[in-house]
Amino acid sequence: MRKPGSVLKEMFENLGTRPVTILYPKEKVPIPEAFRGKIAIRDEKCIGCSKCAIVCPTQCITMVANEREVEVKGKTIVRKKKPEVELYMCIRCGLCEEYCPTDPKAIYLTNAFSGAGPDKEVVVK
Amino acid sequence: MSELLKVEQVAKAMEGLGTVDAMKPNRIRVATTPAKVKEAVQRALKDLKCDHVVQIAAVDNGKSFELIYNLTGPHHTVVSILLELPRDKPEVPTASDLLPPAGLYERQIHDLLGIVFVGHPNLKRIILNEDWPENEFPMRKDWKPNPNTFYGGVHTEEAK
Amino acid sequence: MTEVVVPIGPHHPALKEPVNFKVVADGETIVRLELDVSYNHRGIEKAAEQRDFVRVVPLLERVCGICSHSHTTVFVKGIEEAMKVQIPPRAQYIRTIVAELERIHSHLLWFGVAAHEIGFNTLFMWTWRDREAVQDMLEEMTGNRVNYGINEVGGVRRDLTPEQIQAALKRLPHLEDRIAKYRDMVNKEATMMIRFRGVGKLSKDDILKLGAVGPTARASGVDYDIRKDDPYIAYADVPWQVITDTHGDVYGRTLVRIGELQQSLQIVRYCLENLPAGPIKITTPRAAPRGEILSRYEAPRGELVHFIRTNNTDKVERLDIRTPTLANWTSVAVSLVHQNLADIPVIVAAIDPCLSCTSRITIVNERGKKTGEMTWDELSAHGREFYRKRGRA
Amino acid sequence: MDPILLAVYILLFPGFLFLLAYAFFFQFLDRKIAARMQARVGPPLLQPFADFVKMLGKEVIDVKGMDRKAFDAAPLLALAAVMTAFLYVPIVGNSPLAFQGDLILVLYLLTLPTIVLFLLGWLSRNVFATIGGVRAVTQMFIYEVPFFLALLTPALMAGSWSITDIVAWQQSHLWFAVLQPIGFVVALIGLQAKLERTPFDIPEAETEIVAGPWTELTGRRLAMMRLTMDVSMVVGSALVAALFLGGPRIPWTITPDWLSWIVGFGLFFVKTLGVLLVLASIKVATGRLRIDQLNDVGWKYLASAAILQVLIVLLMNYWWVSA
Repeated sequence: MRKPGSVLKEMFENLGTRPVTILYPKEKVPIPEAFRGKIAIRDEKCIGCSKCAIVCPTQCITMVANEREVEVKGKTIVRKKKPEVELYMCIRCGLCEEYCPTDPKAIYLTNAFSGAGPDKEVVVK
Repeated sequence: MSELLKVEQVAKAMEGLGTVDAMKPNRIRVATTPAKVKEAVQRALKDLKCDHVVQIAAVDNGKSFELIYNLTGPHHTVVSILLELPRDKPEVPTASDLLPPAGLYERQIHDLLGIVFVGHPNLKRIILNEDWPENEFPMRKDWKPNPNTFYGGVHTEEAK
Repeated sequence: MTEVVVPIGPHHPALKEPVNFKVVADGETIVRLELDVSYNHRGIEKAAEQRDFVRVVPLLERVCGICSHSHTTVFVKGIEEAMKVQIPPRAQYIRTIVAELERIHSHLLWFGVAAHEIGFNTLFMWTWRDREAVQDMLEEMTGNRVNYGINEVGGVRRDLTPEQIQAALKRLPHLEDRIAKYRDMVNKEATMMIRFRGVGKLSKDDILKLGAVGPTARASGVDYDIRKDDPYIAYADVPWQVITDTHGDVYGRTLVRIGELQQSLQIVRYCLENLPAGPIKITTPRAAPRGEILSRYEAPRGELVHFIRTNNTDKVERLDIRTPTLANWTSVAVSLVHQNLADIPVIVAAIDPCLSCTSRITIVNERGKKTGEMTWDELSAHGREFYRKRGRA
Repeated sequence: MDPILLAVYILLFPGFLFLLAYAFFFQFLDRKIAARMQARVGPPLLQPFADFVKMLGKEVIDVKGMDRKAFDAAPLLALAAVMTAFLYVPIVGNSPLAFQGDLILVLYLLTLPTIVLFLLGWLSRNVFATIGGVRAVTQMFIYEVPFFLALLTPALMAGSWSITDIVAWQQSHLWFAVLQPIGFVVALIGLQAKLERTPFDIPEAETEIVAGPWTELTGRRLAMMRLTMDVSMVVGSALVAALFLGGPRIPWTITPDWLSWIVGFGLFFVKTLGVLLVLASIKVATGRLRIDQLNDVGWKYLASAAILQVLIVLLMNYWWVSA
């Protein structure tokens, strides 16, 4: 049966057990792999269809002119543009990853969650 | 759980005030005019035993303003009283004496759409910030933020 | 005794969000109170009118930090109703699971903050520690602790893998045991009882007259719960019941919220165990036919209402959001008069105000002081120069 | 006692230097116990000392139109009062400065910080601070009477107003914690209220009136005032340990002089830590009372318990002494 909860008993139990808080910079928190973290771009997979730029809610993806052969389903095509993401405008919603037609997604969210930085206009190429 | 109101019940309670139609089993709408809105709300409170105002929605559909009073009660049916206000003189008697929470909702609608609620105890600004320019109502369809008026926040031109 | 005007807010340690009470106190009891909301109005309704259905969902997720899933679900449910589209049952169940997990972590958060208001920091630490289990579940399922981004018009964006379901089910017993312990503590812990009993008391017809919603109303015996009155997503076929109480004061609201915690855990367990198979979303037409929907939802703080009017385009013609906290303000202001100054934080916290829901614009207003955009190095140069000058002066 | 040894006694070992170090250690221990009870890690050992040094360096902000000199002097006055009180409490053996009536002096010096807090609240021209100051004084009236009664009953039984004599009396009889349990409990609760810790931290109720009288204290003033609170915690628990738990003496005497000093200090150390553990667990286990609730609790239960205790002591004195 469940022991009745009393504040005093719980306090002294806690005195014995290990504390729950972790000292963040030294000890790290385990991140689930499904976590939506910092955005990243696989340049070799991108076919320049700019679907991600259209669907982005905060319009932080701009298409930049960039010629490159890309191998898609056996054929190699020359793509005209590639996406550039303004990192601190991105709200990490993952819509771009969802609408990207390439197989290993050309634009995807890693699970790096710490993203502070001094430069406001940093851009992920 | 008492069962839902019937359309006939609402029609009988509201006859003479406006047309009644049921969009869904638990949504019954009464279209009425601004003059009769107080009477309609009173009847809803008394005859139809509605005791809880869900929301007062305000819409600017280009031509005129529409106000929808949504009321509900233990019968779990939403009785919504719809009325249209002319664009040039949007005035309607207040419902805050019958429904106390309406005081806050009406002040918010007044801020955003500029509908004047006659008889409201203090129709002061509640939702926009203090130095938002007078009689500029952001939720109106024809409202465009013109660049040279100052809408609060940082005095950018002096800062340059 | 001369009357003292005590400003509580907008920046006040007790209120985590900006609301301003100009309180006129005679000694310790409050005589008159001026309420000043909306330091946080962001014009979301106007912004929502310029976004199509795919891009408006992330915007609506950010109406409120804690109940972000509520705002997206109520909107998406309304649009699906307008499009007369039925989403697959698996998506309904996943939405219910995330909704109830959000209610659990919101109530646990509230319970900790309420204990902190009366200075009982131990319970604050314990409840927020147990809340981590719920946050981990949500993080594994939806990819983020708060803004879940799981909803979209026509269904859900992510599926639940069997491992995630097992991991979640393993965490539930511990949570159930902890919440049962908290229920005992509330009834046994002396200072909590003294500070919660009889504070901010509202009778049943007060609540109905003042239009209070959610746990605040249910604590005085009003059994309005949209999940029962107007069932949506998967609440119709999940066995649970509405928790009401008769105390009507902060103590009653605590009991209602703890009861709801236990009910939500049961709902999550039921949904996880018999999650129907099948697709998780359907393709919906781009535009919604002309229509007017009043979409209601039981958010952790009370009844949340989205009035949506669609006009045959892929954008909303008008979105009118009425949040539970806006409905609760009148009842708080009335129940605060003749109370003690020391009780303000407890009574205000009792309705669990969520200010970023209620008003949605934040404009920094530095009247008179000249502030402009400073780049990083300008700021640090300014800092060094300022202190060097001070050093010499 | 020749002056050099006295100077060492006052300034170095059981005097001010030891007191400051012990105060920092007490604050560390209090925060560590509270943290571990709340399943948190808690601060490292030197954290209080680091806080103190950092606060000394911080900028001192003066409220416009404030009486600067008075605002600077008040924390120092409180600190001085509390540190002198420490000299009369026996730590190692007898305190060389003991005189008939030093218990009253120590009690008076211990109430000075609360009055200084009220003064700070009044001087800092801030509505939160003024309300905090008024609350500090109202709270003082509530718990002072039972606290004094509880601390004076040992003197009644031991028949002398000097703490050293009371400790000596306890050496040959039972401890007062055993003889007067009610007085011991009331003294502990009164001490918790005097130090303004959680069930009684109404004056600086963080969630209601920002920080009460502490609101406008910044920089070195805040450092001094926090140090005063730590030192008064040490002095308070040393006083309760001396009066109720027999202080640094043991019934049988140990021949070599320096060994009995060490044992005495060890006993003092253990007893004050015991009192600290009780204070910390009270702080963790309860929430904050409202000022009017404190009024009912204070007068109904604390005061009547203290008076009952005095009654029992008078009866025991009469019946025991005459028999």
